[in-house]
Amino acid sequence: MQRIGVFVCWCGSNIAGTVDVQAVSDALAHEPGVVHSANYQYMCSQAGQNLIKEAIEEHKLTGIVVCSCSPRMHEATFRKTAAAAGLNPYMVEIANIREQCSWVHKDMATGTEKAIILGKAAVAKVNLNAPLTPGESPVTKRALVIGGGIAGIQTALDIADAGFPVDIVETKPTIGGKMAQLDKTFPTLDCAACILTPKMVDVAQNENIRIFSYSEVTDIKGFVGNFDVTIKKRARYVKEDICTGCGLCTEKCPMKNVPNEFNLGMDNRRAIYIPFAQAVPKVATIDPEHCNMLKNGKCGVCAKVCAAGAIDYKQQDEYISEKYGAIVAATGFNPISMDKFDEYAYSQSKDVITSLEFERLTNAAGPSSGHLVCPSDGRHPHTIVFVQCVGSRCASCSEKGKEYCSKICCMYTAKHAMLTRDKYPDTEVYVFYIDVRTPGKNFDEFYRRAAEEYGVKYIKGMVGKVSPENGKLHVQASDLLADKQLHIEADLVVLAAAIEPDKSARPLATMLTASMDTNDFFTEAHPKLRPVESPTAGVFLSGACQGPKDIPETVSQAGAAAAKVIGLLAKDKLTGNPCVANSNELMCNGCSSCERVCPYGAITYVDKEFRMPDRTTKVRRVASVNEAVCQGCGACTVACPSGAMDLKGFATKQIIAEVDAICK
Amino acid sequence: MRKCSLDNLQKVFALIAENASLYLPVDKVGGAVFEKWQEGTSYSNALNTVRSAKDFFFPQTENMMEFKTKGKEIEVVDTRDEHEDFVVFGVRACDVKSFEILDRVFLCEPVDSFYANRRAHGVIISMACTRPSETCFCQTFGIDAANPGADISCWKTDSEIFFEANTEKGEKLLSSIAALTEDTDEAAVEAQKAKIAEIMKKLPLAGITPDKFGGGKTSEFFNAPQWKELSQSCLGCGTCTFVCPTCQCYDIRDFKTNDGVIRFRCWDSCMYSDFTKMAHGNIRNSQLERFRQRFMHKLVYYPENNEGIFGCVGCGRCLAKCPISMNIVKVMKSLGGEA
Amino acid sequence: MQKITADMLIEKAVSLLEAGTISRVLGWKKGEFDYDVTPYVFADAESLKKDFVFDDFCGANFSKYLVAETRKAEGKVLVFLKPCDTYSFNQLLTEHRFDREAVYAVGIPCEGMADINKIKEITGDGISSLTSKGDKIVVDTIYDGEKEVDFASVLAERCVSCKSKKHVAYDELMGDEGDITDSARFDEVAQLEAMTEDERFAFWQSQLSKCIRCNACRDICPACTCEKCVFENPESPVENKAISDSFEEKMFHIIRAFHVAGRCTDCGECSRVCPQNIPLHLLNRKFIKDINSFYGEYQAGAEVGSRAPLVDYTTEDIEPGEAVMKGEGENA
Amino acid sequence: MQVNGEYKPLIVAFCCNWCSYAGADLAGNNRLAYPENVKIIKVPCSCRVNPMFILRAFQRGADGVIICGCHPGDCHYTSGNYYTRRRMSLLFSMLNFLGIEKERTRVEWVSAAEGAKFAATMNEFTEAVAALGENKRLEDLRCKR
Repeated sequence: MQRIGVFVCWCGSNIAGTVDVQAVSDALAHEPGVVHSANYQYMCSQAGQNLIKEAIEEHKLTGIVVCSCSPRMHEATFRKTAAAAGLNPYMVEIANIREQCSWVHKDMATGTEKAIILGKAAVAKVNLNAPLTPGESPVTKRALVIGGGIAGIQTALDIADAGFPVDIVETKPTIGGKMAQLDKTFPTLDCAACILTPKMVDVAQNENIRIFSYSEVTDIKGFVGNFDVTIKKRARYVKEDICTGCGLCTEKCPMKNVPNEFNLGMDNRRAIYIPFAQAVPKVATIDPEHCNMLKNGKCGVCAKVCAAGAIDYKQQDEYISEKYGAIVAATGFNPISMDKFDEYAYSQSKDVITSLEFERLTNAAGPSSGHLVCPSDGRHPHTIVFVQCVGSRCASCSEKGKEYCSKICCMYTAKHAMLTRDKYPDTEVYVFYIDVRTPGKNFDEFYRRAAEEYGVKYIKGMVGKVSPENGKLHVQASDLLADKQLHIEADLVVLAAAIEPDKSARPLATMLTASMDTNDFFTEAHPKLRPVESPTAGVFLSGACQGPKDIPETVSQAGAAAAKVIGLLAKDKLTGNPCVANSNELMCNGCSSCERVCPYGAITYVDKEFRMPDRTTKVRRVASVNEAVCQGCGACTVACPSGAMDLKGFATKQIIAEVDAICK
Repeated sequence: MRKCSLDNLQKVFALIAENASLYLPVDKVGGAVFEKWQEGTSYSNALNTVRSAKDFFFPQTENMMEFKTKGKEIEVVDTRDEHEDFVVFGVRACDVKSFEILDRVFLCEPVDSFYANRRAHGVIISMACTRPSETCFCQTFGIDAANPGADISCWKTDSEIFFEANTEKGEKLLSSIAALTEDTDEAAVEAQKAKIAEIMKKLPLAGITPDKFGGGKTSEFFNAPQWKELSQSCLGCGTCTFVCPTCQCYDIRDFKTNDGVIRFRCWDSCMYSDFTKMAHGNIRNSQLERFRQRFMHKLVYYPENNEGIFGCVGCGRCLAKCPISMNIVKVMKSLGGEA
Repeated sequence: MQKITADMLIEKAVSLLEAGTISRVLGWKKGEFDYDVTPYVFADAESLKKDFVFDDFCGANFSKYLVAETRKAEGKVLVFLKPCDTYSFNQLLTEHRFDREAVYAVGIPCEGMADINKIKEITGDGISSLTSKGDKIVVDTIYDGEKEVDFASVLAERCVSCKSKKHVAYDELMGDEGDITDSARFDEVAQLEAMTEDERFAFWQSQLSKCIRCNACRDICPACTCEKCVFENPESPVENKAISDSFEEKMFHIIRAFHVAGRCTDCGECSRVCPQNIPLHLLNRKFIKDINSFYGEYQAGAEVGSRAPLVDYTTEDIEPGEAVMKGEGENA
Repeated sequence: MQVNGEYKPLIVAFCCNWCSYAGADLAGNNRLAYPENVKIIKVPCSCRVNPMFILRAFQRGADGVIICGCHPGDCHYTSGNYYTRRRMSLLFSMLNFLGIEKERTRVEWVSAAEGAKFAATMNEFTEAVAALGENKRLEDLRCKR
């Protein structure tokens, strides 16, 4: 049985004006468990708090009910008061007799009666309260960033700057991501490589950062502060620590016809290659699918020419296990496949290209050394048609494209169009759009410059069909504003393909027990207030894996994610919310209902041996709650049919006691 | 012996109902049930009610006392009151016999005053069975469906109903309806009895005897290997015990009201996993033990304490209602070495 | 009558026993009469040949027995599953209630099962034998001699509204595979929905007041496999043993139906075993009908691992207020 | 429930800590009156509300039960109220199927900014329940003596 003290606050006249506080404290004095009941002008004042502290000592109170303002105001205050007097802070309950009583009821009699009932409910609850102690767990002071694009790079640099070790895992042989493939960046038109590659070098030189390139995460266990991650370092058949990146091997390799993915297959590389000149790490990689030595054991040219002796045909995949306190997902995006959009003749003509391919075509380091040419025959294009929203905003054709707006296409198309007109004023440039969306600093000005100063022909309407005819591209389109059909003979058609999350995101989310939306973008913990956190504690989101973003937005989110990670890693221990779910293993069926509704992945299952009443033992699958991860929403408690799952601080019994007290 | 025409039966009911609540089997969706007679209520032709007649004396739940709390004060309230007079019409021989079995438990010292109160105020009118079911085996326990007994025995033919008082209470009730009945000889009843006796011989379970069972047989059957397979499919539900006219176990429980506690008793079932659960745990932890308890009680323990009377009346309800069709007949056959 | 015979099943079971594929057989054991079969675990060919039956009265759904049986001994247990049983089988697997590897499931076709109470309504009591002959059942009674009843007219309710003749799980299938049937199983629910609130209340009051809380519905239910039921757990706020007030009968059945909502495969065992003949399946079907209408067609147990509607959501789900209106049949 | 011989519907309102409880506080801050027989029980999230709590409230004498949570999409725990929405849709439809008046149960999404909505909802809900009279269909007579 508890020894409960009741403290009724007048809140000056805020409560006492409509509630007979003396009557309330008198009435509650007779409730079961109550051994002391008092009222005072301002309970939250130092004097009021002292009153509580003294009563706790004098009456050896085990629980406290404060009838006062909303718990949102002073629950924390009174919990501290109780703790100061040696009482567990979770033995305090507040009866909200101000906001939900005296302030909304005018009449003293009704106000007093309701206040007594609310007090009784709180007393009934405290009678069933148990002291709660927040769980503590240590924090591994190391972060993992999955994805080495600009998002991952920025996050890693920021975390490393704060003094915490960071590992970047990147599936490609080099970090840099999509930004490395870009030519110029909107709206300032600075060269992407000029602003990205110094950051890549920073990463390489930062003592706190390790790069696992050509690697992938294969397993994640654990929880916030304590993740156990397995990283698979794929064999690149080149000793990373020995290779100097001189590039001789990539010139001597006899396998010349391997499509170069960095240039989106528009030119070729060798079987041993370095994706681009500023790659980090600048180390060669052998593509086992095309290397004759690895396939047939015949060749070995690269090994012969490598002065450093870095080539190792016998290299194996390596698995690395590491502990992390925080994980940042920065898996980025890809343009969607154009397979389902054959009306634009992408598969039929080399001169129909995606915007990313266009970037490579205009990039000085690209397949045409920066000369804008038609990929089919290398001629200079005189008419270019840009098609926007290819696969974006496809509400009606969701099996074909995406329902969402890919956000970046309007701006990069404006950039492409402007740059083309700037460099090749003789080229006619058409842009077909549904809407031009330019919300961003200096964005609309940029777009207007393209249209107004550079004479880019913006046409509201969609391209219906592109047909290759006599070496040209016949573009059929509609101009909605002029309400007419257009026929354009184009040399080049550029498709602003929608972007989608990288395919690696879904399996990663499964490993992280992080949630995703239907488009496979990671879901944030709160769309407004916690936009860089996943609902799964200790998992953070950076860049386009959370939703389409341009570079400045990505970089700011990357910094924000880093700040959250630093905030986490700066702690020696994590103290949790003690009001967490707990499973009674004797009752648990192991049916997985709770696990399925848990937004945080806080529930796992273990096989446990139970001694049965008939003296046999039985191994059963039972739920186990990770208190460091559980946030205490209680979804699991209702999903559980056997009632095995309960919530500390809001236990079924406690809520029922409140219901009973209120309904008396 | 008195008789009246079936045409007058409703008038007889009306007359009885003037002085006491009258309950009788009434057809409902899903089977016959005992219901209070009102103008127009017609008597069911069903062989038996779904639930037994024990409900009248030992209802499923019954308040025993109440604690009223006010602040920290507690007042104890005795909720017992004199039960109203009532008459139950149409009780079959098996259920009639069940009252004797219940009496031996509830009316022995210390007398169960709740049960005794109801028993004292109830008059039972029985009815002979003319069309027993294949599940009937009352004769196994020496019960004569043609001589149902109780306060008044009745026989119903196509046109008439015959009454014979067996007790003082019965005499009194019969005299109260004398105006609607007339004296008669026993020829028609005797003829019916003979017919019933013929039918009883034809029943598929006619050959079942309880001879192998009875008091003192605990050691013989307690560890019988058959229990394992007999009990293996038992769901542990309480159907058999709740439809049984002789099962008399109850639990005493508290219900928290808005201003105190009602202490009530309710039927319990030895098939339930928390039956006989005590502070230290449960003495019967497996369904085998719980299953065995029920049948040992009917066939061995009860007769041991009650001059050889068996704790089963062969009404056949459990045969019809068990979800997995396991029942006392199968148990008796198996333990008895048949089947 | 059934297309597959007991002899065929015995032969299958014996050959699997002999091959060592299985160590025991969960099947139906012959009863006292021709209709009261009992679930039973047969360990050898001899007992199978002596007591194993399969006929028009083998309605019992064995899926739930696997929870306990698979833990009892080494080796696989052979279970014969009718199409409807396979749904329960899958649902139990989804909820990790038994080890699939410990079971050898043989799917068997089912022509529907007879309801002995329906037979008795036609023939009266005193049945001495029942023989299935084509689409008839020959009933011999001690009072009126032989009578013939149409098999179709005495089909159990759940078989009249059979939802599927297709097996969704098995290791081996005997006989021909059937299809998912176009049943009218929600008609009764719709009829109740079409009533007024008062009529519905009166209907359920009269039905649920019959409840004696024997728990047979719960104990037979393949979805009710809790280690300890909330109604038996002294720690639970709803623990109770008897129906002391009409509130409790409603609460028991509402909570029970809610706990199996989205998990109930509509096998109909609850209504089959109710000694008071309460149409309990209507409560479960109401949930199924609502789930289908609110969230799209969902059949519990159709596939292992599917996400039950109550542990799932979409951001576009119907609001409770609209749902109640829709559930009342205003969509009809 | 009867108060001094006069019928006043007793309403139990389960409010989630993050939105609706705060919304109720805001109603208080703005002195927006609603009937005193509305009694609030705080839960962390509307998804903590077990159907058993609702039935318990009716058993013990409540005439109406309302569950208030964050608007869909705004749940502090991201998905809690989505589960609430499904559970209560099905539960309330079932209660109505059993003939329990549908006006006695409600789910309302009330944000922390919607003090006025909270008060208006409570006024309107109380009125709707009052129109039905006492809860007779889910009452437990033992609790009403």
